[in-house]
Amino acid sequence: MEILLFGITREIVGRNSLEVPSKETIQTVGQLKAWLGAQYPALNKLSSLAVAVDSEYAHDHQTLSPGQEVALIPPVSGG
Amino acid sequence: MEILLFGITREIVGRNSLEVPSKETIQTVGQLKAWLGAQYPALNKLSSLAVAVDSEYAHDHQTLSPGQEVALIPPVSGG
Amino acid sequence: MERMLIKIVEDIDLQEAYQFLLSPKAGGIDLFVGTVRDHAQGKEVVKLVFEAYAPMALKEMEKLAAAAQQQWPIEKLVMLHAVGEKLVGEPVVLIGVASAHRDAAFTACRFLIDELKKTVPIWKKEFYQDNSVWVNAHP
Amino acid sequence: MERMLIKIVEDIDLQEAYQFLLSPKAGGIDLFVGTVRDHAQGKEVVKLVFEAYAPMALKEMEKLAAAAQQQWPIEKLVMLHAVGEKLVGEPVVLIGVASAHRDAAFTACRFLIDELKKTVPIWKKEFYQDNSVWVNAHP
Repeated sequence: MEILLFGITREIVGRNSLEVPSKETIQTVGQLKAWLGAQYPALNKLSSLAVAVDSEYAHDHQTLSPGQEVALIPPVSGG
Repeated sequence: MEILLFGITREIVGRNSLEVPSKETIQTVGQLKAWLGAQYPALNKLSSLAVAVDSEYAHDHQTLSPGQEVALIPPVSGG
Repeated sequence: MERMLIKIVEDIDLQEAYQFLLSPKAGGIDLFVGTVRDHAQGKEVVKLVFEAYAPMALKEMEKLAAAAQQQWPIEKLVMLHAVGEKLVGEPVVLIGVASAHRDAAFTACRFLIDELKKTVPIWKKEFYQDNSVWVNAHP
Repeated sequence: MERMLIKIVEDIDLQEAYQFLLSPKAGGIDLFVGTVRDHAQGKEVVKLVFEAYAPMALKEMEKLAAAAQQQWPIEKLVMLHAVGEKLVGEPVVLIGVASAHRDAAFTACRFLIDELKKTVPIWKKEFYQDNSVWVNAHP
């Protein structure tokens, strides 16, 4: 599963996107956030961290399926 | 004394300005309004009628002096 | 640096107003443009004609601008009002406020257009298909 | 007739937005332009860099536009957000609402910029003389 990265999450990870190894058993948005927080502790220090699935904000209980576009959404600051 | 006329007051009187005959003893804004209402009864039908003296809204008790610029201000409708 | 642009004009120039409002200290610019609507009082409007008592109108607009500057932190302020014949869709008034924060820009802009309509000696005659009327003149 | 112009752009074009907003049924247009301020958090700002998750940002802006159109009678609506490097004084966001009456134009415009700042996935990095920071990223 590939995760698109923006803003400060891109800088924390050091890349525009991130591949979650297929051996990881990540089924929900919440599990993805927990796994990412363990891999990149700096993500836990953000004011908030949302996940978008197919360009919509996703809840923690939402199930992830193959083929979806998944992105990390750090605190927005447009305008 | 010359009175500048705008908007509907200009149309009621039929001119851009109006001369108050010097024989009239008009000393205040209130007296001027009363005299004008008698000469041009259509002025009494307006929603409101203000007088400006030297381009400032004037109160009815304000005294009129020679050399001032006096204007009739019917209900404004700018914007 | 001149902070206020207040004019009675033949034609409203949005670009002139915008250029005047740009300021390194401003984070938000609110611009209100009043335009001629094709209907009023349930009738089809053909055109409007605006007339101003210009020296007094400018004085009144300057008073409103000063009142706004006392109430809100304003970097730049524009008030333009057109006179003469205006067709449907054409701009007739422009209010612009630039401030460090958007709250002041919105609030002051709204204040200025609301107050302008109450006190500034400018008159609008609405022309419909069949007749015409001085707006607000009668109860 | 297209009623909404929603775009992520390199450069904000005020004139394009204004032309789009003009409508014979509109009596009031409120335009908000956010510009780069020379100071933030008490520091001198050199430039900003904006980054967007464009497909999602457009979707979120369209949701806000739809929400505004449900709440207020809107003739035309524009939402433009710039990406890339922006210097002090340059425009970065433009919201425009045209409505028959000014109350709806002001209120909807304010709603749209306030909500855009909360939900639309666009990020701003502020560059000061000595360092830089992603705005809002940390508590």
